[in-house]
Amino acid sequence: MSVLGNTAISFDDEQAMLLEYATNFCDAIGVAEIRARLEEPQPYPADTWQQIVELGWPGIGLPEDLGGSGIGISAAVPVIESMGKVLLGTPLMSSLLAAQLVLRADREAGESVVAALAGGAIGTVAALESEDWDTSAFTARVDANGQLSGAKRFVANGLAAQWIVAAVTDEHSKPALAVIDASRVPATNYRELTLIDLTQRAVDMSLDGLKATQVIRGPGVEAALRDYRLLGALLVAADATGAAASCLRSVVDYLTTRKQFDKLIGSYQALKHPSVEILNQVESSRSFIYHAATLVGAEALDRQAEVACRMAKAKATDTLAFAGDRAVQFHGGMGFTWDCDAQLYIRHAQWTQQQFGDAQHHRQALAPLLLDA
Amino acid sequence: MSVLGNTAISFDDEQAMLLEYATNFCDAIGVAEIRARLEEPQPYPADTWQQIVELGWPGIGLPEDLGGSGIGISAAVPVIESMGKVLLGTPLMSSLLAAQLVLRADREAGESVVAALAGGAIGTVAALESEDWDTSAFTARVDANGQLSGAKRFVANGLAAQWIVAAVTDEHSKPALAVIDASRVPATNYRELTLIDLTQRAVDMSLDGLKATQVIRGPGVEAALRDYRLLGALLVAADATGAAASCLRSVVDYLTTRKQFDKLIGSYQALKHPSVEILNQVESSRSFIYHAATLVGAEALDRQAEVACRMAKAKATDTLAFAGDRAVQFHGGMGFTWDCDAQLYIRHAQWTQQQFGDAQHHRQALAPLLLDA
Amino acid sequence: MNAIVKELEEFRTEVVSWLQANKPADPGFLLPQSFMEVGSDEQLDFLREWQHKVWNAGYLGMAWPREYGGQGVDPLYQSIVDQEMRRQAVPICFNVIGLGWAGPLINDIGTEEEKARYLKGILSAEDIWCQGFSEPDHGSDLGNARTRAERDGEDYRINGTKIWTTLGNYAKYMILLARTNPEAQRKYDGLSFFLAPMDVDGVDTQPIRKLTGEYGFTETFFTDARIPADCLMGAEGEGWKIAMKTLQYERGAEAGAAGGLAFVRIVIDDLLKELSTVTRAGQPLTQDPLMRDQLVQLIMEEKAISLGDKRAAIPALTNDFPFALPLSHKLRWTEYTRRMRQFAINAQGGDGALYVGDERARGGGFWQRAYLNSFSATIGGGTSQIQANIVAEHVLGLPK
Amino acid sequence: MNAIVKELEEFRTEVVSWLQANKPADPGFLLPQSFMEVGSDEQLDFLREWQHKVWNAGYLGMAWPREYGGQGVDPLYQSIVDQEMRRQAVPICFNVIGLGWAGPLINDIGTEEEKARYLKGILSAEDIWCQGFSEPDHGSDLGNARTRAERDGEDYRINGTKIWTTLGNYAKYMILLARTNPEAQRKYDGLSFFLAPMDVDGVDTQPIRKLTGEYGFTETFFTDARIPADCLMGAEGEGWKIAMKTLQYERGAEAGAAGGLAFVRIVIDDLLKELSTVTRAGQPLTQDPLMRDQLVQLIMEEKAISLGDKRAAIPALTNDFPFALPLSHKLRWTEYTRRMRQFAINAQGGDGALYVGDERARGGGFWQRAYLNSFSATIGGGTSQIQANIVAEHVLGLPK
Repeated sequence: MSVLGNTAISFDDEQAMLLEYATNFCDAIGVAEIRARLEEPQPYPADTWQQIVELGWPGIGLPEDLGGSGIGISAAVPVIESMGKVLLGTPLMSSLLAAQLVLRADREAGESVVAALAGGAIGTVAALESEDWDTSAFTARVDANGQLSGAKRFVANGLAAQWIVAAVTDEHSKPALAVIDASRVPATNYRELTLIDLTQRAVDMSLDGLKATQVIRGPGVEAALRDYRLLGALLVAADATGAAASCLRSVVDYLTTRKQFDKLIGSYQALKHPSVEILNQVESSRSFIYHAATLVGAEALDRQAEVACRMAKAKATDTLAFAGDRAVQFHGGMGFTWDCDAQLYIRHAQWTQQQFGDAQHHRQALAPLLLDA
Repeated sequence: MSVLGNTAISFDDEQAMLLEYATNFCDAIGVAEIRARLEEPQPYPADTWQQIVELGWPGIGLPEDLGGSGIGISAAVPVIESMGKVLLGTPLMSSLLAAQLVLRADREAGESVVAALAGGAIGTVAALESEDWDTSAFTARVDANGQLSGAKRFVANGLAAQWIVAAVTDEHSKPALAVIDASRVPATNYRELTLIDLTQRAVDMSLDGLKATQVIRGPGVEAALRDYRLLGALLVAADATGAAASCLRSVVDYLTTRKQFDKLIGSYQALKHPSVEILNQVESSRSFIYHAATLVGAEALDRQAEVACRMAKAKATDTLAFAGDRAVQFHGGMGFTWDCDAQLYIRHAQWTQQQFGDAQHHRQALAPLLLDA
Repeated sequence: MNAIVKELEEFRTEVVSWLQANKPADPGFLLPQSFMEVGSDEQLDFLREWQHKVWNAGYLGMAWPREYGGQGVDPLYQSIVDQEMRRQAVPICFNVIGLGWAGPLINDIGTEEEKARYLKGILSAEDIWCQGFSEPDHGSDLGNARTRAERDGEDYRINGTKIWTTLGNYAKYMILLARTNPEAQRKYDGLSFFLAPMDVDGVDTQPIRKLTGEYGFTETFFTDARIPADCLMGAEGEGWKIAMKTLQYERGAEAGAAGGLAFVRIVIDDLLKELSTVTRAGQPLTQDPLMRDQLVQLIMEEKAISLGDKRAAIPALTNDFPFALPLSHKLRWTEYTRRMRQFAINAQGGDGALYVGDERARGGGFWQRAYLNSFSATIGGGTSQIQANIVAEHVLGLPK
Repeated sequence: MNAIVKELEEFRTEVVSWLQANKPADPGFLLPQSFMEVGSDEQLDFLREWQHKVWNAGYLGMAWPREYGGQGVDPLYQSIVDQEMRRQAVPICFNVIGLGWAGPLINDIGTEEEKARYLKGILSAEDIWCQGFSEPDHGSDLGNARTRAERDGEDYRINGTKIWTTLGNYAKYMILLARTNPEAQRKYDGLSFFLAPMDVDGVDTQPIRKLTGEYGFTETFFTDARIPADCLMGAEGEGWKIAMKTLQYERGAEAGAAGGLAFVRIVIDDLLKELSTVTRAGQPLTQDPLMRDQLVQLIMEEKAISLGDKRAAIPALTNDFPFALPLSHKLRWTEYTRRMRQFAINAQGGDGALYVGDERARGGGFWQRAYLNSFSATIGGGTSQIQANIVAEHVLGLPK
């Protein structure tokens, strides 16, 4: 058996239609609309979330009997990739991941919150407690009465979320999920973050004094957290892949219109060949995300799926980091300005790198999977 | 104190004259003379060693009262760098290192062999026992009577050497140096190696049945072996730096004469910019080797000198590996032929990489020196 | 399972058995990993015998007509054979210019007489073919070929020099690109395409020694060499078009090639196997964290290329940058290969300094030779630098 | 120790004491690391006060004549001050175009009247200077500048647009490169050099927002702006020559510049300090083998540049590729800096997503802002791509 393992990619007509639809939906919004909202409380147009709800996208990966779409979570890949293309920072990703986490931890116990999320309530997961992605034991706690304590960091869409799923340690020192109704969280528990990427929103959050609406415990929690991290890595990879492709387009547009020393600058190999390198990396990222999408399903992610998700993340966010960096450079003086879209990509790159672990983090996790088998 | 530590480079007029002399001496031989001898038993012209002896170079770094030149071992750097430029694979490096090893281990005990080496007898060190550079405990043994057993690998100039200094473990399980008179070694103890780099010669060697002329023991041996490895790394770095500079010249010569699509190919940025990258790396390597030359002396090498030698090796052999690889590529079809000098550089690169540890080996040794201070 | 699928499965089983039963024993010398590496008579004799055996068993040129040495069956059968030959790691079918360039071309546009004259000898390995496209002064610039072919009665008179003629010293025929009209307005229109015999007066080959120290190419000199006028393929001036046409057969049996394993792919699994016995700092090399990270990166790179080959077949996932995957494939694979092999030498520690011929060289010096040989792919068929231009211009639409 | 050495030692001690006693307290907002990063009035006021204080203490323009605000001493004294300002990490002397470009030029080739009018204000920071070389459509192509200066009686009439005018909205004067003769045969010969006042009608500045979100440059529009004819430096047509001359002062006080710390160097020690508190996989980040290897590589790269600066002063060790070290310095340092800062963000883990303004951002978002700002150096003053061309052509002799 080759160390390359499973190399399947399948993509059926239904998925192709979804990709096409999502692409058109996002293109109709466009980067300019996002740029206009960078310094607004909400980084996407007012009616966008309602449209997404009407399209049923928050139900992706959720069972029909809970209001879900009935299609697999892999369908989130083309949707999130398309959103990445226009840097559309809606809460769809955090909502989908919150729902997956609860569903996988304990479907029965989580029914009501999953149904709410499937119906368009905004959700998020509060897992990290420091800058270190690797902390798997949580210092945040829940007691037998659902009373919470501790603090969480980097909670995506924390202010917009109606349901916050916090990963905590319970009174038996086991991991548990505390489902928090945001309507009962005092504003002072949140601290909105100033992010390098203005297309995103996040908070640090104190759990002190809060009470969980519901606490999900049991053997499924740990496995669900693992799947959550892997699916999170995959969806961020899809986002980064889309963004990197757009970033490349913006570079190509500039290189085919800007002249210097009387030549289109795109004719210089010093710009041309690195652009090809970006393309090749985008193509690799795209292969990885759709390969991972082929392997993830409703069941607990197996080893091949884990390898696929980690490779996708390891490749895609490095790709965007490289693309964003070169985009600024290749736009010359223009690239150094706020008004050039290159800044959006280079900033988004820093955000996506930091979500669910950077490339090195995932390669370190891949090493035993690939080399010690 | 900055982590950069000591950044001194000094180079006096005497050293400058030596460099100029060595450059002219080697240029007068030239790469073509070396190329003509690739498949001969001796890879350099017949009278070259005698000339080197007359110049007193085997005495570099050795005390005048033992027939040495009285100038420091750092003077070997410009000489070996100059030899590297024309890929002159004489036994000077292995002789100098053998003398340094013995001198540093126990000057008194080693007097006669050091004097012989200073006078032009060819020497070498037999240290490695496997492909692993890191083995510091030797399985080769010497008993109380000087009787040897075991085997050594990758002994540079093993067939040409008159004195072989073998690093062994003695009957008290301590490291010791066995000085072997090659005139008493049966030919069957040697196995000449087929090397990728035809400008060099080396053997694997059995010590079984041999008797040491002299065994040097004592506390100085371990420290001397450490200095030997560091000085070896530095001299190979000097060799690689010279070779990389010549390799770059050969690339530039081709790029300024060869036309493709009616343009000199040197005008294409795809070739131009990597050539600049080679240059920058050659310049870095050169700074490192002359910095290290500034810091090494007759005393045991201190921490700053160790850092300098390791950085020199870590940079210079990667530089030559990159330069050789690009030289083949940039010569196009011509580069793929035996008759193009690019093959000499790319092959020499593999040899220098493997001598005294590759870049990663040295960076791994640098990490605690730099980061855990 | 339907009948056709079942039949193909059975066929595959039969092929595997045959290959396992007939795979030649290690001859005691390193075998070429591609047809460009045949450097000695012993290698040639060995490979000729092997190809003949494969053909005799009915496993080569299966989709070619029976009357010309083929089996006349669906190319799918040949594809199965090709897959299994790779999987079973048997030697290559070395007559590649015949099997994959000249043969399919003759099958496509040749006359009945040409088919009868050439095809069977290609399959049986009796007639070795070579290619005469590149010239010494215009390596990457095929359209500028200067070798002249002048019509002279019943012959063409050929003058000029071709280079990188693989198997040039063994070949009976050459597919030759030569200039019949130096005055043509577009330089491409002055070129014509010939099936030229090598055993005529005025054709001399000079072996070229490669940087590996081995042979495998020749320079081919034409000095008033006369070849019969009916060696011309198509019409005068169609040389460029026909030369471009030959490139399409690269895609294998289903595109018309005779099939057969053309080269040994060296993959990351081979490297992992080699390194499993190397130690570094007293530990297995594969436990070193830095080595592990580099290996993971190489695995990812190779996997990305494999996945790309799969994705290339899914239109909905390739319309973003159309043709990016096929047009970049050579660049990516050959550059990956070069770096992987370079890494393989380094990772061996001291052993990396040994070479083919040393009894203790790992794999007989396999990786060292493979690294040096890797440049034939990053230089030949358009250097990597030119490949990058092609991708930039044809996929991204960047200006020339 | 001889008397001069002793005096310089004592002077250094005195400077250090003064700097330690007078180094301003943290103002509570991030200070600019270069004069190109002055984006707010509070930053400007702070820096103006600091420069004035330094000058008042006699530590700026020390080698300039006493009658124009200097001290008339050997430039060595200023070099000592500059070294110690860097070592003590005090704020920058921000009036860089005055101190390092316009001032030394006026000192060199200006009239007595010009010296009297301009020099003291440069040192005291009363008169801020800016530079008008680049234009929107010819970023890297200075010789193509289109801004027109037409002689009209006692004035020149200026029309055109300059871009990347650092401190343009605060500056009283601009060193301006404009075209007086559009018909000159060589485009360079049509350019002239002016010391232009900014407070005349027809000069408008438009702040440019940088990718960091901050300000620091303007675009400067000239619409029939009239400046007195005696603003011309040298003769008409000498503009290119004079502009090139200004570049030489970059080498510091000993080349004629007034001195002062022009920018804060961000070095590997700063990074190591920052990362000392980061954890990765529950361990200190600096214990991770992959991070360690990357840090060692960065340390080596920075050390190689430092060593190169030393070696550049040793003729016997630089005659191999003459000018390689000085001509490649900008390319190497700015590209190293960019990568080091990029690494610094990544190494922070989750914290790397924060930015200036977040109370928990490490160093107040220092590294994130520094990375984004690093492009001013890889783009400005000739992009890295153009720098590579310069090295290729001038050091290696490769063709244009």
